Amino acid sequence: MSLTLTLRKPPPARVLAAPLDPDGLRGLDAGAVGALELRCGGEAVPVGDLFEVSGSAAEDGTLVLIGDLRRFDGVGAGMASGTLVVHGNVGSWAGAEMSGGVLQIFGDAGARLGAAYPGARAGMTGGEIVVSGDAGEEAGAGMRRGLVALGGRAGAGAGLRILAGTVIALGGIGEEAGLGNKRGSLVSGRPVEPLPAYAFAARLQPPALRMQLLRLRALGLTVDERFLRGVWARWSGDRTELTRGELLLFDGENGSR
Amino acid sequence: MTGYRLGDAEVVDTFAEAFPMRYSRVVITAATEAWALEAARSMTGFATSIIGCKCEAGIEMEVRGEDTPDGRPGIAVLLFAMDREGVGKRILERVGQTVMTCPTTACFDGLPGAERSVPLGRSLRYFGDGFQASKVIAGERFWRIPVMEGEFLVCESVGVGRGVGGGNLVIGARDEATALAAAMAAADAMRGEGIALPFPGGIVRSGSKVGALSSKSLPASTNHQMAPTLRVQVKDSLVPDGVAALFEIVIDGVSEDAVREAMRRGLHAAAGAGAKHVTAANFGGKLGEFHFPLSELRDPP
Amino acid sequence: MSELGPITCMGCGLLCDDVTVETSGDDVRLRPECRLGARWFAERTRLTGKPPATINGEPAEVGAALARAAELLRSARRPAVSGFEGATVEDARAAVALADRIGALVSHGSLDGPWAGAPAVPLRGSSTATLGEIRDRSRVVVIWREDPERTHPRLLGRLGFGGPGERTLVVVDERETATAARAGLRLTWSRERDLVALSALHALQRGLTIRLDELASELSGLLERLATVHHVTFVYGAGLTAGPGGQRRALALHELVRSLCQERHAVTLELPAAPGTRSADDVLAWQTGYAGSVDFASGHPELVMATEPLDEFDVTLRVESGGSGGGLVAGPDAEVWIRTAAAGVSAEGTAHRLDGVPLALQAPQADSAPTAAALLARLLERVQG
Amino acid sequence: MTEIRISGGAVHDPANDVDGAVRDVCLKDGKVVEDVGPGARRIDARGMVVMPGGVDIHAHIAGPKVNGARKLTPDTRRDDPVNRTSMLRSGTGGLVPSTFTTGYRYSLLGYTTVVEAAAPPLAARHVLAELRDTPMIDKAFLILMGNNQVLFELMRQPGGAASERLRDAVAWWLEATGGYGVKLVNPGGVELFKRDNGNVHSLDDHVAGFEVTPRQVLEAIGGAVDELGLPHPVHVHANNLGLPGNADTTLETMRTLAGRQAHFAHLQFHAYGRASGGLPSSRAPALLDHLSDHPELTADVGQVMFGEAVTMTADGPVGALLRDLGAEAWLNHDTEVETGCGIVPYRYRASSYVHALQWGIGLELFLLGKDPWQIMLSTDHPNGGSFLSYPKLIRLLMDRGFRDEEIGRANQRAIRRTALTDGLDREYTLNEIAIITRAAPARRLGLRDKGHLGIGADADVTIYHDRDDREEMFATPRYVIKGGELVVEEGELHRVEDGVLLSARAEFDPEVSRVLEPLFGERYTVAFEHYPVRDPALREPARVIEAAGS
Repeated sequence: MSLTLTLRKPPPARVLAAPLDPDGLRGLDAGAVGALELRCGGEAVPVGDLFEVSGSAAEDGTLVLIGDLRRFDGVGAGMASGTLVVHGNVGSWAGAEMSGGVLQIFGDAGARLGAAYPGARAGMTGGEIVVSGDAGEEAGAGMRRGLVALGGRAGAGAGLRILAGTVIALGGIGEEAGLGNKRGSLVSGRPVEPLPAYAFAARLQPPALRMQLLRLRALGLTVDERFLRGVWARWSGDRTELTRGELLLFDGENGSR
Repeated sequence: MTGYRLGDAEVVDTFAEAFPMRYSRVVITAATEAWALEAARSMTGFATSIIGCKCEAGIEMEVRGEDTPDGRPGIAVLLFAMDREGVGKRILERVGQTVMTCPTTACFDGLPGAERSVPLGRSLRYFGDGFQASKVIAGERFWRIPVMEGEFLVCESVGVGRGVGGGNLVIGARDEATALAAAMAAADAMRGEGIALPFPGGIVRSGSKVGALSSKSLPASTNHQMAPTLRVQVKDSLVPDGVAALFEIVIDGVSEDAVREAMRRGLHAAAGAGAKHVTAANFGGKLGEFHFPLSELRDPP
Repeated sequence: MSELGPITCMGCGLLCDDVTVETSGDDVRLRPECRLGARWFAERTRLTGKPPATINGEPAEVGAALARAAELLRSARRPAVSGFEGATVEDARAAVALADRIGALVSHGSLDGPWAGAPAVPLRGSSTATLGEIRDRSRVVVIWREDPERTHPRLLGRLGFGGPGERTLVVVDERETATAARAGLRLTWSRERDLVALSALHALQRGLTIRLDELASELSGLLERLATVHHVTFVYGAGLTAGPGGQRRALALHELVRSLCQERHAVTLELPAAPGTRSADDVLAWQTGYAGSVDFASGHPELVMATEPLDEFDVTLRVESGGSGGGLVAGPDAEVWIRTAAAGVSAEGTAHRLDGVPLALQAPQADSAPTAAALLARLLERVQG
Repeated sequence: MTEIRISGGAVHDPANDVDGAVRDVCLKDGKVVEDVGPGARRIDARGMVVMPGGVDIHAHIAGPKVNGARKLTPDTRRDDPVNRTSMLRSGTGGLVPSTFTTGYRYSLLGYTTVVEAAAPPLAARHVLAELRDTPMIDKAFLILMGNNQVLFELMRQPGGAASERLRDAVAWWLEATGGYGVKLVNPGGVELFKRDNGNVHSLDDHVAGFEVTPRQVLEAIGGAVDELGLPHPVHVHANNLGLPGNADTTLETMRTLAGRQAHFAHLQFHAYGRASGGLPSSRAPALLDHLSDHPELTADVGQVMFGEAVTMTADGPVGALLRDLGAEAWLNHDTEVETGCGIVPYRYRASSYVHALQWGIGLELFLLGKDPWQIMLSTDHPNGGSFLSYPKLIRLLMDRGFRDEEIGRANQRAIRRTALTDGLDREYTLNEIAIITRAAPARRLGLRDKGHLGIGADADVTIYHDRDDREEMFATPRYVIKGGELVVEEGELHRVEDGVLLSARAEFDPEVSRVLEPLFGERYTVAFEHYPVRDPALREPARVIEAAGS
């Protein structure tokens, strides 16, 4: 059984969860994991006080978190490899500055999912984040490479100053997406009004997107068949940057919308 | 010379002589299977023999939508050349000229995880004139090259494996129609995973020998020993009595096993479809690393 | 009637240092005229019957109140230091020192309001200038969703409006504010459209066309004016940066200004939330390396990344300078209150003007109350002891 | 007061012609003394190297510009936190450390005196407050005067450029701010940049709005500082910083100041010729020739070190230039009447032609220069690299094998345009290092009690293990003594000293206020009477160095 941490009860303060890194915990037994400390508000609290620890960090490098982790910030932040699966919601900064591995969240994520930390110009540099539900503001901010995908909606400002990489929100990307986008791809399963710095280019069935959607299915996300068959409107932007980024808006199954 | 009989067919106790080659597999997908097939045919056209075409290629198989990287119907193509560099050059030329140009296609590596690879998208991307973009999907990099239709998606590189080229069967019968029917049955049976039959329809009627009797500069010339019309004219004819036409099936495969098993399938299919005489071509066993004695193919597949 | 001055006024972030105070009984007037400044001064000189300190609302000695505050902070699980309204550089230095010692979170914003989130300036930088540069060089001043006539009453005057020289005041605001009433050009989209407008302005300024014809024509007047001048200023503040998306809007403004800088000089001027904010921000930056909100919980400074209000502080220490309600306020439910001398009225010190210029504060009216800095230093001793 | 006897160390005190002699150094009451009593603490320095505490003549450590850089680059400090201890304040490091950390780290490096080289006088209170929060070192700051509109006005008054009034104004400004010396940055150019993105390109360009030229500014202010006899001469950041071909401007600036004492800041950035394709080339030899003929001139190098840096300068147009070269972040701040400021995070790459050339020119200045008293060590921290890279720079100068390896890593096209591979085998001696890192800067700053270990000198001493690896040796002193107290042992801080502010004072006629006040009223947005810093909490403790007078 994969190393599994089940939340005992909501923590008294916000917890910085970045140390719960599947790769970092590889080889630790349940006792050692339980003894690790996490910052909870102003204090350091042992993992064992917050979670029931079971299983072991097997060689597969998979870590499973179970519970409503809304007050846990930075879940999977800085991950470089391995798989972190969360059954429940997570707080802000989940997967921030990730460089590799897979972060699967079966629930909702808070703000700045997969984003750059304050002041840092580059956020995610690799890896895949898949969230079954919604995410807060500025998902994928500063992203340089990698994939952030939501079954639900992204909050406003997704892909802020994205350098490259992909943010997909099947439930719809929020407003103000892609300010300062250089080479990134932002994908919305629902119509939104692009920023004025974007301009409509064409309707198409982008083969790369199709592959990414199939990849999402493999990672456990429900992807409606019409997204695979359908037509997407490509908007190019941010035109005040390189005009090499794109915003792909779902345009219906036969582009008639 | 003692052989064995398989149905009506006399199987000569000889062997096919084959060579180590390098190969790649690409999976071409398209909006419809028909367009994928168009691209694959075009890519494998004029890729019959290494001597004349610098590579040998054939359609390996159809790949169903659920099994292709982008979920669309696909065709797997195998391309063989003598070394990795040759594979790289030919793949690049052919994908650039025949796949990228073909409506709705995308092109993927059919040998993921191979130890060695050659650049494909990494080189083809320059056709994008700076407008190309890349995406890393599930750890693999792909290039998106803007084209008049939309985007051509092509993998960064393709794996290169060690394969076997030059396996063959030569099938003869009492008349041309029967011989062709037997050869076609054999080719049909031989096609499948790991196998490319580089000649048109998989079948060669102008089998060749190395060099020429009449000239020192010709690299290859007709296999006069197998030409029925010369049966009397040449001293070393190998065309037996009652055989009016012969066809060769050349087989390139991803492994010795794949070639052998394809030959076994072909031999038995030919025997069941009117072949009277089945033999194989070799160069006396001195040139090729791999020998496939027909005697080992007696057991049915 | 008595006359004091010239002094430096802490009534708002402008810190006008040419102010003469005329008092006559309860009546306070400032010269040059400023109602906000007069109110600031009056409030800090009418302290009738206020005890020096209270514990749970009951009058107490300062020593006892400090002892109680120290006890609260020492036993705090999650302390925070906030406020800084009217605080001096010296106050902020002492407050950050205390926060460092007790591992508190320091913020010069409100602890329960919306958080600004990640700062915008590190992403692309900014272009700024002191008041004199703007007054002497800017021919177009755009005020973005602020009403300085109310919050910084002498701002327009100090930027040269009403004086010699031609300059255009552009106001972005759909509300009928006092500032808007003085505008030479008004732009009246609603706040929700700010980022769209900034993105559009940036695109149009680069010579790109946009599909929003209506917005384009609304912006054309501003663009025409920007095109003809060598120097332009954008004044902004919480009206642009507060609340969700504030970082993006600030970033978009800085991007626009940076782009404008290609063809002319362009600068921004940020209106602070309160007098004291800029001082606290600068002190935080030099003592910790980070501005805004800084957490010492781990034993070293960390930039606070919260994107939503933290609700976990069991003890807060609010630092304010002077006034009837001003002082040090400690504890859950403001258990301890200690009156401080008002910086600029009864305590000297240094404060940073909204444009960063450090100014001396004078103390025209003596007061026996200690400064916040002095109290914080004593508190630090007690916390350590 | 502690008494200390440092015994048995090899003393390198070039100011007193001591070159490695083994002798005791005695410290008492914060000074070097002849002898101390038997109860004195004894530091066994046998096998170690004893030098005066380091003196940094040109760094950027405090004030609004540095603080702006902190706000601009929080990400560069995230991975370099400094924890609080019972004695030390917490902070963050990186390229632009927080104030306490700056003090601690300079001290851990064996430095005891640092000069902030560019402070807007209007921001003096801010600079002073930051310096007050920068412990462990004595500190001074230079005030920016090369683009001061009030001084421009005085210059254009009849006889103004050479007038007593101008001298009085300069002295007034030092008194008003607590500054130590006068800095000129791109004279005239910054004013034009603030006006409409302009700049000056030659010494005779006119500064629009004022009938002055850079040459006149250099002559007038350089002359005033010289005549006042300030302890440190005029500190010049010449026009055209960083531009190919700027060595001509630099030489012309040197000629303009002929006969006057002057210090040229970060000379490396001003030593470029013009190669084909608009690229820079090295003109270090030409500048060095001029220096060797002009002992009244000195310079610090402003070495660039490969890796991360943060450029920060009062030279606003340089910031804008770096912005247009593709800087991701760019901060600009214009200070009324006085100066500007541009900040751009930057990275020097060994593979880049330009960066490798800059690196090579810096080394040329060190290695081709004849007199180490004229060419002092600096990286223009953090413009060319952090002060923490000084030990590596020292190793580059002292260890030819190491230097050759590093040369091999740099862009060879650039290296070929320098003298570095022409058999340049010079290796600095310990005494020469002591000159360029303490003796010469202290002398040039007019700090008679610093940079040496003679009787009466400040008891600022650094004791190093004598290691073959000079980088390691200079990175971690065995002991550092500040003001007679042992503050650092083997990379650990043991005691916190506040350090003092060093200010310079020159006599001036107080009547100059009558001239200045109306000019202030027209131009500044602060009241004249509130401009001077009077608060003792900001100005003290200070040591005031009196000007020699003309």
